[in-house]
Amino acid sequence: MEVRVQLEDFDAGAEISRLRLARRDTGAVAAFIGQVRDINDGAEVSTLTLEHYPGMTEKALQAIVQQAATRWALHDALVVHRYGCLQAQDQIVLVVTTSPHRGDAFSACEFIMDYLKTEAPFWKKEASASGERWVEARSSDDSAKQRWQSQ
Amino acid sequence: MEVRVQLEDFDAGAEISRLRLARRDTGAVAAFIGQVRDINDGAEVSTLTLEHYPGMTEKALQAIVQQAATRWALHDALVVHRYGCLQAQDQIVLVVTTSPHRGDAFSACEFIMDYLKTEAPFWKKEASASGERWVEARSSDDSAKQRWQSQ
Amino acid sequence: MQITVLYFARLKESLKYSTEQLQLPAGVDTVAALMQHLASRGDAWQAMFSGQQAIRAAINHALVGTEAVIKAGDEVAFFPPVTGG
Amino acid sequence: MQITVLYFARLKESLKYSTEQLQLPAGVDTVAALMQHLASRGDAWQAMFSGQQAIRAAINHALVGTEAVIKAGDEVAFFPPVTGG
Repeated sequence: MEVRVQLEDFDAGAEISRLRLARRDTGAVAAFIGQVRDINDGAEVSTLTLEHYPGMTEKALQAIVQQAATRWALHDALVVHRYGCLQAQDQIVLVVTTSPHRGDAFSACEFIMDYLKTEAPFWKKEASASGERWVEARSSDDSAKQRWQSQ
Repeated sequence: MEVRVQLEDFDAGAEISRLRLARRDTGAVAAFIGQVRDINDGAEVSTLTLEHYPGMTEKALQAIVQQAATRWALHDALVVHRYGCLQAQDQIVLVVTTSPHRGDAFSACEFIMDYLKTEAPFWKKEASASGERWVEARSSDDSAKQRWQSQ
Repeated sequence: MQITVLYFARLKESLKYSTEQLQLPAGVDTVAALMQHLASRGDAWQAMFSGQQAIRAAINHALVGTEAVIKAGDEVAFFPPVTGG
Repeated sequence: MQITVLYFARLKESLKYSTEQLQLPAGVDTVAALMQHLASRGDAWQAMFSGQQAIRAAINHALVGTEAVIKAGDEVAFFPPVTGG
């Protein structure tokens, strides 16, 4: 179970292959990539700056991944999340989960993303022609997380 | 929306990147890879041979992908499924979905896998030290599919 | 009427047939009737089509139930429940 | 007692503070009390900590509620609801 918070881009294909090939009894690999969109809430975005809380962010991600490993039969899980100044189509986050079976890989991957969205200390600031603005938290992210609590 | 049934291996990383970069308003990419495990139901597997129904298999996959595109806000979806003789850790299937938002990408990707498992004409035959056997369909795959029908 | 029949996976192996052109007797015009007709060939055919084995059918590349009607020129396929992915 | 306080994102920008060492007056020993104490600095502090803005708090890297107790040497952080991923 590995968690990385980094400035640099990552090679999603290489990370996915590495986790897939790590165990010969792995049958299922689920992956998610989040990338910067050129438009958010109707406004054109030129750059997206991600701030985080060094020390706490890594711990929060690790706790989320551990919780997923308790709930589902995982062989491994990886989270890579970038910070700093990003542009449209830059990769923001990668989550990869491996498991004997697809249901566990899918659920764990989506669970990690839903918890990351509400519990990992990252903040986004968008810059566009009309200036800068902090991205507001979405209530849809809270409901996405709450789904997992009623199951 | 693209569907490929092929003998050759595929480059999952390259396919994922291609779909991710195709549209600047794509924010979420979900992917799934199924691979041959060295053990199935407790028996060691030396090779796995996949048979399909040329013509029907492609149509069935296309119909599944179209159904996913009707239910969720997808930018694109890709299914690559191999046939022929495979070994442990060979890739069997790749599903990639792209969307503005992660919920749609995740749901569509898992939906496509669940329907593929029960509706796409592929059959697996395992060879091990103790001989060959056709893999039996699992009732868990039927229940995975039925989840989507009650939603 | 004449149709094409295809067999896949376990069926193909047991029947030692992958495809055949078949002239259907009058009255055999549904999947269920065709299955009965094939079962009457005896041996492996009987074992496969008499109902103990789970069998799926498709007409012209679309999954169908046993009540589906067969028309001249149709491509009818029989196979076990699928196990891909 | 002395603690470290960190501010992130919108808070850091509005307060023009990212971190400070703070000597807490007697009686200020919960997150809620600390927020009241900070609000009393007026202006931007008042605006941020008087309750109109959604604020999250963490003590020593763990998310906490406003009832959480602060101890000497703690690292207390304030920030807006998170928006990563």
